[in-house]
Amino acid sequence: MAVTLAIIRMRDLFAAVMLSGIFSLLSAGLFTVMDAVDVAFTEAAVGAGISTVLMVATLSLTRRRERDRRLDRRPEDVLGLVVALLTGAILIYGTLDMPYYGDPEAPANLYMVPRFLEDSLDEVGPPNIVTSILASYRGYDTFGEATVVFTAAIGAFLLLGGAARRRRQTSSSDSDPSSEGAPPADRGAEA
Amino acid sequence: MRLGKPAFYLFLAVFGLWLLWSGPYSLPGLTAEGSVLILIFGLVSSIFVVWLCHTMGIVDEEIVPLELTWRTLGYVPWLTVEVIKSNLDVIRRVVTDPTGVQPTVGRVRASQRTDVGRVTYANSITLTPGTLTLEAEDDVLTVHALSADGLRDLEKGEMNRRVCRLESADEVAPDEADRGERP
Amino acid sequence: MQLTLDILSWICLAVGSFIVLVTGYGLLRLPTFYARIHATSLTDTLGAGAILLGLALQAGWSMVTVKLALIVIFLVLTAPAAAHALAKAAYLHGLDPRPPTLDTASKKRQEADHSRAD
Amino acid sequence: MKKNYLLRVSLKPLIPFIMIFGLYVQFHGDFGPGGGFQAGVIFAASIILYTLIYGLRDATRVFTARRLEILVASGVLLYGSVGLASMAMGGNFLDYDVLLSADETPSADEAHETAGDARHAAPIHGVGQDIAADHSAVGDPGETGGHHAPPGQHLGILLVELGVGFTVTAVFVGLFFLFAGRSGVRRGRLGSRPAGSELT
Amino acid sequence: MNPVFWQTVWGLLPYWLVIVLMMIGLHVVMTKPNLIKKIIGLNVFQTGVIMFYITLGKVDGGTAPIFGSGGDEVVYSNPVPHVLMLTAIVVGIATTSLALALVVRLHEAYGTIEEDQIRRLEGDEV
Amino acid sequence: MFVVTTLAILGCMAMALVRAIKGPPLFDRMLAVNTFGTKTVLLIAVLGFLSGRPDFLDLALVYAMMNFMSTLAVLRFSRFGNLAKMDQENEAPDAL
Amino acid sequence: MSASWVAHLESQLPAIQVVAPMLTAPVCVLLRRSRAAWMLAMTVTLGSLLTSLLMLRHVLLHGALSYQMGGWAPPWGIELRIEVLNAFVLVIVSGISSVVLSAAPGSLPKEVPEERHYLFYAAFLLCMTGLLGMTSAGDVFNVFVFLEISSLSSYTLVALGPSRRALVAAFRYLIVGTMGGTFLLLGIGMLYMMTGTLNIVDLGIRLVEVQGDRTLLVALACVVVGTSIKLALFPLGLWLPNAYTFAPAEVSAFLAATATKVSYYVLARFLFLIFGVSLAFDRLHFDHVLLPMALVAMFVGSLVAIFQTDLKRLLAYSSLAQVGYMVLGLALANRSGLTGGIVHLFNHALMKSGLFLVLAAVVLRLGATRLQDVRGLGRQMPWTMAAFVVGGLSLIGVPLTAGFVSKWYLVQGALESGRPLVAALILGSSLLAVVYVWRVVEEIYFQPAPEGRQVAEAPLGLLVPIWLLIGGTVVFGIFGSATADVARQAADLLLQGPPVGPALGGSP
Amino acid sequence: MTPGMAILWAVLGPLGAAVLVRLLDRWPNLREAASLLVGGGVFAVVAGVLTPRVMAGERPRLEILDILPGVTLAFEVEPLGMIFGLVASGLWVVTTLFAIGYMRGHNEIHQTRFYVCFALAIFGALGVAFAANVFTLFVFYELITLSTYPLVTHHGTAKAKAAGRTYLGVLMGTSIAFLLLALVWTHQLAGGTDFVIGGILTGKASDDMLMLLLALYAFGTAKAALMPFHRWLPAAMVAPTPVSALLHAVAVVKAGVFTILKVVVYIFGLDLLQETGASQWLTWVAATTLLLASVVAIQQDNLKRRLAYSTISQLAYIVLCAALATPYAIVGGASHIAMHAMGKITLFFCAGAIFVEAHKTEISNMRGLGRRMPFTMMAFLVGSASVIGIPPFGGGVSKVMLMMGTAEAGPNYVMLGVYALSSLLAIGYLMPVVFNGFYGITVVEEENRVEKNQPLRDVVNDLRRAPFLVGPPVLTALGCIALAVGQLFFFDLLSVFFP
Ligand code: NA
Ligand code: NA
Repeated sequence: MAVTLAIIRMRDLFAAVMLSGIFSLLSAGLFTVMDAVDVAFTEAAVGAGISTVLMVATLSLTRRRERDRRLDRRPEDVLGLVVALLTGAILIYGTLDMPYYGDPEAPANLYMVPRFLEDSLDEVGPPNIVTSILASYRGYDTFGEATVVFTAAIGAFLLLGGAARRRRQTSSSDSDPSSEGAPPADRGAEA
Repeated sequence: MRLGKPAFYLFLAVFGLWLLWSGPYSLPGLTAEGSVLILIFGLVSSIFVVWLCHTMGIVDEEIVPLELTWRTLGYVPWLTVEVIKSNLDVIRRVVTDPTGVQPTVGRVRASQRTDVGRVTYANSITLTPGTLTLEAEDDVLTVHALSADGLRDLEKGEMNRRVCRLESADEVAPDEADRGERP
Repeated sequence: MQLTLDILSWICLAVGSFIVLVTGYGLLRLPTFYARIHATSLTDTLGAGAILLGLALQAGWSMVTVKLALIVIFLVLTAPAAAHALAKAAYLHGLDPRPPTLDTASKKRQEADHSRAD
Repeated sequence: MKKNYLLRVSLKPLIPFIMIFGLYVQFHGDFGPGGGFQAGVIFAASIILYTLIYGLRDATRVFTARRLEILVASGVLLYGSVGLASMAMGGNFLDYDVLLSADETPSADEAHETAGDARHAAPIHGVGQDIAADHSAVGDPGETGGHHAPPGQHLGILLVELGVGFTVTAVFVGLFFLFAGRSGVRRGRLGSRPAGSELT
Repeated sequence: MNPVFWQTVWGLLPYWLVIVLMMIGLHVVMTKPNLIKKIIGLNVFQTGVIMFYITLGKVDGGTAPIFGSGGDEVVYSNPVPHVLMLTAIVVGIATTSLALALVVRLHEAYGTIEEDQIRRLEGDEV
Repeated sequence: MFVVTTLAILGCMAMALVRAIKGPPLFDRMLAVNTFGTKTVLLIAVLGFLSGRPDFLDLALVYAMMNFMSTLAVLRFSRFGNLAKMDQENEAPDAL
Repeated sequence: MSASWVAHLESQLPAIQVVAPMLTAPVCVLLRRSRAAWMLAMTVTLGSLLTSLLMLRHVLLHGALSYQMGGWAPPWGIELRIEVLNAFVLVIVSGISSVVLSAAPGSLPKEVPEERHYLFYAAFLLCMTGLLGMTSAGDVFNVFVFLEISSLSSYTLVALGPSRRALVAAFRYLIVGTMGGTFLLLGIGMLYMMTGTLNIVDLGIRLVEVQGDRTLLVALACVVVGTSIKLALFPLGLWLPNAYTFAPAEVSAFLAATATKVSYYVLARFLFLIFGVSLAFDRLHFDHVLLPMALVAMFVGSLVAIFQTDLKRLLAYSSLAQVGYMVLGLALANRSGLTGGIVHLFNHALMKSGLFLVLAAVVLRLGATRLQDVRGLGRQMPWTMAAFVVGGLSLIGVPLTAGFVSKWYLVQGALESGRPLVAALILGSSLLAVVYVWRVVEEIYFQPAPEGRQVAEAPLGLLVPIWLLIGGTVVFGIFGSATADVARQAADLLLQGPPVGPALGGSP
Repeated sequence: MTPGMAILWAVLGPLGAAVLVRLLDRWPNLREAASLLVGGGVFAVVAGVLTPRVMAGERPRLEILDILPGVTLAFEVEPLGMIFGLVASGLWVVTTLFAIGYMRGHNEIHQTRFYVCFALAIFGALGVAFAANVFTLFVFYELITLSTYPLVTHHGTAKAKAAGRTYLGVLMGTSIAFLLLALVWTHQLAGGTDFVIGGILTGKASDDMLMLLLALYAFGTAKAALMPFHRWLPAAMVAPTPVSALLHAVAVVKAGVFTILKVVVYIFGLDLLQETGASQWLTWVAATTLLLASVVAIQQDNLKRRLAYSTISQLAYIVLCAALATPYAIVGGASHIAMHAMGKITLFFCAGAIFVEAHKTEISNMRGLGRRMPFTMMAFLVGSASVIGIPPFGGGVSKVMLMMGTAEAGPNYVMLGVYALSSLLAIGYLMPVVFNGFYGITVVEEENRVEKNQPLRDVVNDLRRAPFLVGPPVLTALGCIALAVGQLFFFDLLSVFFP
């Protein structure tokens, strides 16, 4: 949590990205503690690895520092805080009827799980129940998951593909009437 | 580049790793046919990795310096002792007076013939706490040391000599090693 | 026998823990960036080694030990590379590796360096 | 003068090491944490590492955009075609049981026979009482050895995970190339500044 | 104090912490004009939800749901949330990638990655 | 003993975190993050033993790999901006 | 042999519906050639339409279809479940997709160069897949997965818009949409926590017995927030106007007609089939939240639409208002109201996609869609503009257009539930529609065209799809019973509420 | 011809005319001929085929289709609709004649559009007249609004567009907000919206609900120009005069009051309203409108505006009739639709003729015009008398009925006072035009000083120069007298309402 707070305050975006890597590592550690090794594995690979690398690559293409706007507080800030606090309060209100942490008698632990524990080895095979569920019982979800990744790739290919072509469009977009007369971007913040 | 000895070494290393990881002994509840299957996967995977690395152009003498590795066995214990010694030294400095350290920068010569040898030397320097290779330009290593003592120890050249000895029986000539660079 | 192993492993773990703590302390207190790299290599070498050895002693001859060994090998391979890469990046960036003469002076210079590094 | 060989030499062995680890994770998802996605990420990491060391030009020579695109697509297609195959062989989409014919092992036969009804309808009965009895102590490593899971399941999961692995590898490598290879041309109001001029 | 009260607090505390985490993410998304920060906030928020799932899947005294060296009578934690969250993580990284691609394009188009500056460039209408 | 080690690692992580947050910018942060990653590797290893299921060490290995990769990536990008530029600037492929 | 194959194939329809476009997307990527990719996509989309029609027929004749993915029985496996309502939505989605896709080659966004069109088609197919998958899913988590597929592809599609502001809009959409998805995920998590199941039918069965209104209420709120964002219910739908304005017009046509509809369906399913009226409305009083939100959406959307000077934006805000109508149907929670909401789902899909396609034609010919640009266009593009007028009349709800049918039922629903004021408000907001539609009509017909502007009528490839849709609004306005009957059956199904009986997985 | 076919022909005739006119865009003579021909045909069908059958007690019915369950597009001809149908189809021919003269004489633009929209408006009016249920009526009611909008904004000027907005805004606004609501509500209460004699709401709704529903109907049909929803009518005066004729006499306002009458008779039922008194309030609203509009009319100098307010006032009579909800009142109201139509159209024709011939719009400028355009002014006199209700002209008949209807409901002296006052006011705003025309000489004499020596030629010219302009008012003026003579026809037709 301290990490997240630090991320927010950090104006150096490189540092923020690195901290979010740390955050990811920490949460992966927590996942391990809570027996979710597969999740921890994935979170480590994704959060600490791929997402950090992609973010850093993005930053190198954009800019490294967040603009300092300690001076111009916006009304949205207060609104955002209020909304977040309110939402948090509502969610905490919602926890009041929840089964306690670790409760083996919680409905979620009693209903579907017994069959997975008892029969997955015979019905599906892998000792890793997570794999059994992921690839067989809920294989359709995983198909969807693969498609999500595929979709993101298609999107990125469409958006970023063809750097050479992009430059040609530069001129055409600059003649876009809606962008005419706009002042140059404020670059003072970068200094 | 044709697939030669390096590729074979690489295959051995990779397949060995696979076996190490997934020998039938390591997987609870695996049937006999399952182990065969895993073995087949291992073979296929290893071949695939070698092929891919070959395509990427990184299969050369440097990738698995197997000849060097054998002789390294004698070097590792010595290095371990060195590492422990320097560890104790650095710990002492950090615990007693962390703000009072007097780091220095100096240059040392790496007299090894091959890149692999030089890299081994440079990495050994970095591995022992208290010294740190900042830059390697040809056979000159720029070293940052936590104290002047550390740098002086290096300059005595004990480590340099030992690493040199590692590659002394190496058939690979220095110019060949150079060719081993990326095309 | 088991007890001996346990004791050995505990010693290893204790040593490792101590080194790890020293690393953290060093990271906080050492004056320059390059000096701090030295502190981290404490953990990368002996700290990690001791802890993983301690664990291996607990595990005995098993898959776990193999994996622990692989981790150690991986660390030994990558730690110097990472340390070197970091140091060199800073060096190339112009962060002065020479020793500070005065505490205050070094602080000032470092601040200047870092603001450039931004 | 020869510069900068340090990283190249010390990290070169790392690449096949990570690759084989990725493949290991790919094929051992059944037994421990891991699977197609994680393997894909790790494999992609090895290629990214290669790119970081050797530069984009070399990397894109091997992994051209088109090849990656094909790999991305074929991963998804592999997954889907496993489903279609099971559909064509008379089962539901992604019903791996039907993938391998019944005569391979007797238990598979049994599983197939009962597939439509017993297995799916009544969880308690599993694939047959005898097998359930075999596993009175689920979770015991010694006894899980001879389980009689339908072989089709194994094949199906294998292929499906492989498909995920393909896609994920190619996607993340491709994404990395897209970001890393993009020169920092800006097309704001400042016109066309020289590439990357705003970077320090 | 009242033991029931403390039992409740202790039983629900993990969820509360997770919620606080989510709300930090939410707050970042809503208030930070920097697009990268927004993405990071989004990630934090998502991670919060993932933690919520994992938390609810934890069983006291349980271990990872992988048959193995545990021995008899092992209690396993609930694997279902893990399965779901694997997918959620993948969805998260996919979203992040796409968002970053957009940020790159935005920067190319506007020369800034600050939302308020973009807004100013478009005359507050965006 | 595992607990002690865990606590020690956590302590070091905390200090690394302080360093990461305090800066000074970039290089120190990178160092801290890298250290943090190494600590996590150890932590995962120890935690496996602590919870009695030490057979998930692959996880630690993944951490180590990813940690290393991202450190390298950060360094590369902070130096060159992007890899295409790295190609242009360096005929020798691995100038860092 | 062949007969059993046919039977097998018929039983596989629910899966084929989703999987076919899903797998066609990668095939498009492999094909790479623009024309070939389009033809393949077109074939599959039409096939998808056929499949959904077959399923609708089946469902109307024989009742719900259940498909066990991977052969696993629910709740352990994932179920696809086709009932009247979602079969109807499937028809909408695949039908609109077919029409919009058929118009695509003529007017693909200029931002996408010809050699990368195959990626556009892939993204389009993926978006469609996501929507179809969300609709047919019988498992709440599966809904989330497919929601994300459709969302990610729609962010991309929006970002392809001609102006750079499309990027801003897409980014905003992405942030908000992801928040929505995450809230949905959180809600699903809470539901799973309280019941232990993810299957929709099973959830419905088990939820009734769950004690703990506080958690359920918050779970419901999360789900509603999540779906409302994609549904674009005011104020959570403020991403929509910019997204639709700056997206390529045919993308707007596609999204406006499908994305919000599917989310609406998901919301309805959660409210009525999982929670049920007695739990959601009688016990948790959720209508007290939903009804005002719907009314506010109706009025704010229409009011803001009045002041827009860009036609796309005008239509986008009008969409916000129309979503209000649909949600109002849910909030009324009676037969007529729900029928009205569901019918409006269909009708609005027809008219909005038709109207956005009209704008696609305008963009093609004029390159802009501001009010001042379309002056006097009524004489230069008579058929296109006539379509706009008819579509606009349908938005207003003029009799003999489809919009009238929906408003009829909505008003009746409001009266049935004893809220004549709400009924008056529904009609009052239609008046606002008169205003914004008429502003456009005045410009088109009662203003002279700018000097020297020579504009040709839209190409046939665009006119035919436009008139298919707009003609549809007239046909379904005249033969309103056709859609209203289906909608009423769907409404009855929703009002029946969650099934009662033993839980699918037995009691633990 | 079967009655069903007759309805179909009658209703579709104008639609066909619209299509035909559009097709004959390039041949103006053929175009107008087509309009006239179809108009004559439609009137022939209505008067020749349908009227006798309705007089014979038949209710010819034609169902088109079910839009929704219980929501049907259907036609049924009954006495009230018969009257309206006759008025609309009959006056269409006359107005077309007049429009030919006016539009050509004035070189108006968009003439084809004018005739198309005109035909569509008649299509709407006949649909309203023959509607078998409120839904059908509503559909055609909206059609009238939409098709007359381009007529109102005919000139395309900013003023015309502003007027068009008011026109569309008020008419469409009220109809969607109130009438549609009333329609759905009725459907919801009674399970249908069919017009059934005696009403369909008996026992289905509380008194308060009935009152509210009636209010929705009364204010929902803003075409009846009940205050405060009357502003569209004066605003629409920017349109060419034939349009005004259409609005005030043929289709639009008549559709409004017709709707109210029809709803009162067939949806609420006279008995129900009498029992519950749910329409009491409406009599007062109508009376207020009646007086206020008359007062405003007197203050107008612009002739068309004065006539517009006069219309508002006269429409209020009909609404008043409906609100009284007694058989006599209904007969009075129904016949006043015809009487007022005939009278008002005469007045508008005259106004148009004056505008085309003498370019005069303000009453104060029309002094002495009677000598130049004697036929026109005479027609104006007759029309005025009829509108004011001076027996034996048409309007007198209906006003007598109204009085009887009021008496039928019980002695109500206030109301009788209102009638008396309003008649005086009507005299006050119409007669000055005529007196000025014939006796005020000053202005015209000055202006026409050059031609002063040729007054006789002017008189002849009045007819000769513009037969299409002067003919129609004369014709309709004669019609006013004819209607008065043929008043028994109304009693025959409407006798069904008497118990
Ligand atoms: Na060192
Ligand atoms: Na797995």
